[in-house]
Amino acid sequence: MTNTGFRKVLRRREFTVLGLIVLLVVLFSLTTERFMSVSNLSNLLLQLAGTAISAIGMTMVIITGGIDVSVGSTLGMASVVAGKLLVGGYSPFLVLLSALGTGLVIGLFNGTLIAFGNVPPIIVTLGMMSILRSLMYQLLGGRWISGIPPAIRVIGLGKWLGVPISMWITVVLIAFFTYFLSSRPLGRAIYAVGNNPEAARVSGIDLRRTTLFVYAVLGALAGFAGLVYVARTGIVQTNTGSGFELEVIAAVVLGGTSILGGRGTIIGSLLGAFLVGIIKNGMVLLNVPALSEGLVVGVLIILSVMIDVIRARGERS
Amino acid sequence: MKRFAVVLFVVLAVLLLSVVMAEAKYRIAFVPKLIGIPYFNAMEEGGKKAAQDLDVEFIYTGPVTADVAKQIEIIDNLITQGVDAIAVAPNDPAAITPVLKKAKEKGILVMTSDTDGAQDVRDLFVNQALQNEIGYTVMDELAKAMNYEGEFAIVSCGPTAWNLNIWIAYELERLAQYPKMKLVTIRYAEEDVQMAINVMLDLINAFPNLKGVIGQCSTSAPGVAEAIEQAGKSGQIVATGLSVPSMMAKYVKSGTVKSFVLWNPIDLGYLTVWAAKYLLDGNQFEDGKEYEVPGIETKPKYIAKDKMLVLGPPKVFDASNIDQYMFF
Amino acid sequence: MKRVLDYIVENRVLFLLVLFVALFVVFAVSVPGFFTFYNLTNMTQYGVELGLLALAEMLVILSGGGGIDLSVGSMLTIVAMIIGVLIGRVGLNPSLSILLGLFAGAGMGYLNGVLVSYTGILPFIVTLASLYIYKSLALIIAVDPRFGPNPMPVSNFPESFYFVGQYRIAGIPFQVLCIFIPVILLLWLLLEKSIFGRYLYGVGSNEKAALFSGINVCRVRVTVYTLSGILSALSGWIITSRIASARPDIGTGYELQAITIAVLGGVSIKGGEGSIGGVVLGIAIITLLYNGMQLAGIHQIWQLGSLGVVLVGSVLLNQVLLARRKI
Amino acid sequence: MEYILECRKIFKSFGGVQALRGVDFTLRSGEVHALVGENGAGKSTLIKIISGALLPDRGDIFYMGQPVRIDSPRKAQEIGISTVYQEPLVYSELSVLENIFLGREIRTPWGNIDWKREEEQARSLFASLGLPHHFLREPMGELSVGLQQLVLIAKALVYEAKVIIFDEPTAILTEHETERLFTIIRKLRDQGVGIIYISHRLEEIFRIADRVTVMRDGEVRGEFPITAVDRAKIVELMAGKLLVEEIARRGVKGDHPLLSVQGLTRRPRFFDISFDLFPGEILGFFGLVGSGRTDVAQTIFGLFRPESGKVFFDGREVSFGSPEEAMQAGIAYLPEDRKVQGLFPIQSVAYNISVTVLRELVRRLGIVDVRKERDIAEKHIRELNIKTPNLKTRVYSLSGGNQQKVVLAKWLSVTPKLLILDEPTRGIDVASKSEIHNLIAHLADQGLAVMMISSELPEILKMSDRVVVMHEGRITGVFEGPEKTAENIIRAATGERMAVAGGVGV
Repeated sequence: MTNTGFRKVLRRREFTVLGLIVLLVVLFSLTTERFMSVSNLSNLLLQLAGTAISAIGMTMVIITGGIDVSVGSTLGMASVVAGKLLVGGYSPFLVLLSALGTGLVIGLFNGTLIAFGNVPPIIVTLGMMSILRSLMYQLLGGRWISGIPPAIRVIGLGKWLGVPISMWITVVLIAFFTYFLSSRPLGRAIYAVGNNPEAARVSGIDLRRTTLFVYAVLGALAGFAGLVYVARTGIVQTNTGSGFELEVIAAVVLGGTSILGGRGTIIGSLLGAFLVGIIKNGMVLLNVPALSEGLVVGVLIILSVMIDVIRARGERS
Repeated sequence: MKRFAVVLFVVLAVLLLSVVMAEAKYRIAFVPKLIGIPYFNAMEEGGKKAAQDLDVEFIYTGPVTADVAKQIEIIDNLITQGVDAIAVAPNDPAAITPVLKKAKEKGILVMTSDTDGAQDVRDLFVNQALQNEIGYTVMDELAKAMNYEGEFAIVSCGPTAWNLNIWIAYELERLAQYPKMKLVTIRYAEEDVQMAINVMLDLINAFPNLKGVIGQCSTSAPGVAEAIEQAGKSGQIVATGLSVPSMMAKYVKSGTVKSFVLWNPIDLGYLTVWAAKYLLDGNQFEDGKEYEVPGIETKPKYIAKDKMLVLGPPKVFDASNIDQYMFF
Repeated sequence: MKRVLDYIVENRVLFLLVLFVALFVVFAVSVPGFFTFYNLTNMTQYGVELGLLALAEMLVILSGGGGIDLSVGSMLTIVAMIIGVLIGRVGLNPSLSILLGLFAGAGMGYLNGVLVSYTGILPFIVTLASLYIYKSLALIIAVDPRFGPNPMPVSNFPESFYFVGQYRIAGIPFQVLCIFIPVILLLWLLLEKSIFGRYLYGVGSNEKAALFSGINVCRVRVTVYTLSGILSALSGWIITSRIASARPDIGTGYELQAITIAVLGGVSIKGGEGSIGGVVLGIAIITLLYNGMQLAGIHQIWQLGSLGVVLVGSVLLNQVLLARRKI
Repeated sequence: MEYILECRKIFKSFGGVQALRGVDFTLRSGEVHALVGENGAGKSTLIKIISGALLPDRGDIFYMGQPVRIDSPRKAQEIGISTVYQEPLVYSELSVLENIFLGREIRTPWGNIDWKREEEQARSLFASLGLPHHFLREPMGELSVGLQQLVLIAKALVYEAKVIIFDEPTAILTEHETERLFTIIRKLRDQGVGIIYISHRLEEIFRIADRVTVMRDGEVRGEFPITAVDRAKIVELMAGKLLVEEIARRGVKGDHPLLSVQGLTRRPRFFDISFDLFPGEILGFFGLVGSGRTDVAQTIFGLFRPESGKVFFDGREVSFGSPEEAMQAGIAYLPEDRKVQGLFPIQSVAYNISVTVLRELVRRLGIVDVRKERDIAEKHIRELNIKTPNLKTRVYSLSGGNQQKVVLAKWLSVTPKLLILDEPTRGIDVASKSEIHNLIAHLADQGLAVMMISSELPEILKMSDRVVVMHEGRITGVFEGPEKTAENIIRAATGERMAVAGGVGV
């Protein structure tokens, strides 16, 4: 029994990604001594916090069979709101609430159109992306926000036991949502909705409420990621978070969440985010020309998924 | 049929009206590389001020990302609107040529500003400073801050930004004068502060002997400075580059940045509109002459062989003067 | 009247046509300079490049199985660079260079297709990876040693190269009349009249049934991705000729816009459903919208937002009307 | 309280169509009440109303003597009415345990899901049904369809169902699985559960039901204790006419085999399969699901490569690499699962019929002759009596029987030499079934070779000239003439093991 249990772990996609990460870590530690340094690893964690936090929500959305390409602009919008309030001297607590609130409202709007308006998620969120970008320009009017007070920047820069505070928060969020997805009825309902909506409806799961819920959570998490962004960079520009959506989606998909819905884990997405992060980090350390970064990331994406496919075939025969 | 006739009539009436209205004032358009960044906002501000002073209409419109194709489309639509002068900060100096040619054929005054392009078509290039002087100055400032020795890196923005690449080329040319300095790598961080921070943090780890860094554009310069402070390397690594004072002041004051380079973009915007009005009024510039332009602090000089009006030498900002320029 | 409305709601193409006419009338009445022969013909050129990508996206999405091509923008870019480098730096004959560029596009699309069809990796992942790969390759190709390690645009083309993107026939841009419209007609024939089109709809609506009906599913999919590569390549060629410059950043972000237009045109994300008429109208609406708003002097920022509003609004309106009719 | 469930004068209409016209239906605790009727008779509408998927326009429902309004599937489950659908609605990615408890989890005081107690409860439940329970943590998708259905029954019991509705449960089960199901249904009945049982297979109803209600055209045509009716009476009430179970054949078997299979092997699916098939012959293939019948057919059709063995078709040795090649040689294969493998649901009727013959309709440059295409579709709609508003109607809006006819038409339109039919009448009503049977016989009489796979013994006996029986991948008997008896066939087909799927045996 334990034997088959172990084999099952080996069969998981998360394991492939973990294997690749280990491989790269070994490779980079052997080729550059700087890789395993505390400061570098801490950097890596700092850089990943925003992606990882949003990936939690994105994992849930993709498990329901949906997608959200507006996550980058949601992050941007929340950081504009947070930045404006911070510079205006409001209390950090209020700022935290309003960043979360901004994301939540956007997520609820997306979720409402998808769940109650029957509009496909890709359309709603593509539209939302353009609308939010437009509003961000309008709010900032081309003036970037700088001069963020130092109090809030602890979230982005502070460390506790040598690990960035943002990463602690990420770890707590990941632990909570992993628990939520595996042990709470609503968490399981998310899988059910993605795996077989018809069956879910018949067994009395409220499809609309579940859909609304995942988009709202993703919105709120992206809002929080926006705050972390502000706290980290100390600057809010008009194009904050552009291109971020593909980064998050790539991490989630690489981590084994099926874009057809019904399958995936948050840990997997975290590993996916790590894989991309390590590749980028390693390439700088090895001083591989910056232009070929995309080449390496792309080839690795294909490779890691291909390993899975080949292994699945091997098992079948 | 009747309704169609009515619609047609209304359309013609509106058309006619707009033509009549257009005659009233010069309509001068400025198309930046992209809108929504502080640098071009400052140029817009200058342009608006000039429009008020000179009693012309100022149109400021551009793409939301530094997209060549979109910029061309916008210029084409300005031609359709029938403006009197178009000034462009082209995203691609060659790509802009056909549409500017078309504008010129329609009798529109065609200029470039901030970045040159379409040299054989445009009537004037309003230049902030000479390309080589910018590159040299940045390199000199870095060398001075690094005490003329050690390893340094360049963090640029879009890998394809034409003028950034030209400046890098001149920086490298100037590097020959500083034999004890060594460029270790050039990295790109798009127009994104966070990415610049990430890239710089990685660089600090990758190159333990790093002594200096150039932030090649207005987002990467504050980004690299921020990264140095976050890594606690302030004092060991110096940053310089090209950026706006409002974003750099913090790092100048903390000493991470000794000095950085730019010009006054408000003046550049003002000069662009002023020059357009000057030419539309039928005046000609004279070679080598320095012009007294009310409202700007330098004396722009005209170079006839390049049909170029130069705002002045690049400006170096440091702790001594930055407070006067915090408005852009 | 109610029945007419019902019919419009049920027929997405008609719905889009009504939207198009409405927009047209609004702009014609309220925007000076819009309703002129010059402007109406001139603006068509701005729909071509994105339009070709939207058509590519339509074909791929139609083929079902989660079909989507995120790499169209990158393929456009790399083909633009190949053509640019071959003509401008290598000095190859322009026609030959263009041909090579188109072949490269076909080859890259073919590669996507093979990976999608024969390895079982989802199209989303394959093309996300090739988005990164092709973009990166374009940057590497663009490096000009004369300017150090930096990628540089290429712009020293012979005058003849500009014919496609800059010339006009009877006031109509050459690329619209001689490339875009013929491509639309060919694709119309392909989708509506040809055996391949039939097979494509079959594969898109039920892959298994298609296999059991003796349709070579893999071949259909590979063909579709190859066509997507060719259309992207055509687009890359035209844009290079039009802007007289080959740039390694030109197609950035086009993929999402192309998908937006295809979906606006009524192509179902699930595959097997959607028509060329709808997509062409989608292209026309977006082109019209951009042009009208720019001429009206509306800030660029609002143009971006309005695209989102039109996309979500039109689909939502359609859904709401459909739902109301059912009650 | 005589009845646990009582429906009185239920009316329901869709658009202009009156689906139910004042239906009365009652169910006692501890009885199996069979509900029969052709497709479109109103059975499914009634079931949907009872299970909360639809609300009636008029009429009353009493549950345990009290009037109730069942406005959602959840409500139905909460008051104790569960439904086991024909095609099991499962979460293939989730574990068996979750499939049972999702939507009604056992929680710890903290509100978490109490996996341990869920597992305990499921175990005891499975034990009480006489089922093994070692696969509770496996993904549902790895179980065979039969097992999935049994899991869903267990799920109904978790909901403490007092009424369980079975909607054609045996349509996709093997004979052996069916036996298992009947045992469980009897057990449930003895425990006092009221069971509504819907099936097209009349022989089953006589074995399992206590009462039977016959519906036609949205009305109840009769309600009897099962002992008070016979088969002929029910069929008469259902169809309004008596159906003939014998079929007239002319018997024009050719001299040389059209298809000759010799020692075909593809491990682990089937081993050493040899048989001949002559023009004009209907060769029945009988066996349990998983016995390898479908695999043999699909291998001949070019979907898989055999490991060894030879196939001769039309006098020469062949080895098709794809269905495309097999079709070009003249083989047509009507797949087992029409929704998944046969239909293009969002395409038109005309498209679905003509898609297999497009190659012959091509004029030049791959352009299809649209007029010919339409003619072919019209011809088959006429010949097979397919009821469709028009050619452009999308197939998913047709009834099940008509959908099956469309699939059949698709394969007939290619005018093949060999027609392989895999479960040609699964899950369709009696009248359509009969029409399809006649059509198959007619085609064979015209010289077509037919290989017919079926799990229904009556169908095999009725249609086949010869019967090949398979068990666990091997041919265990070929019967012809007087040897072709139910007893012989069943003996050859039955092993004592149930079908195994995904490594989970029972």
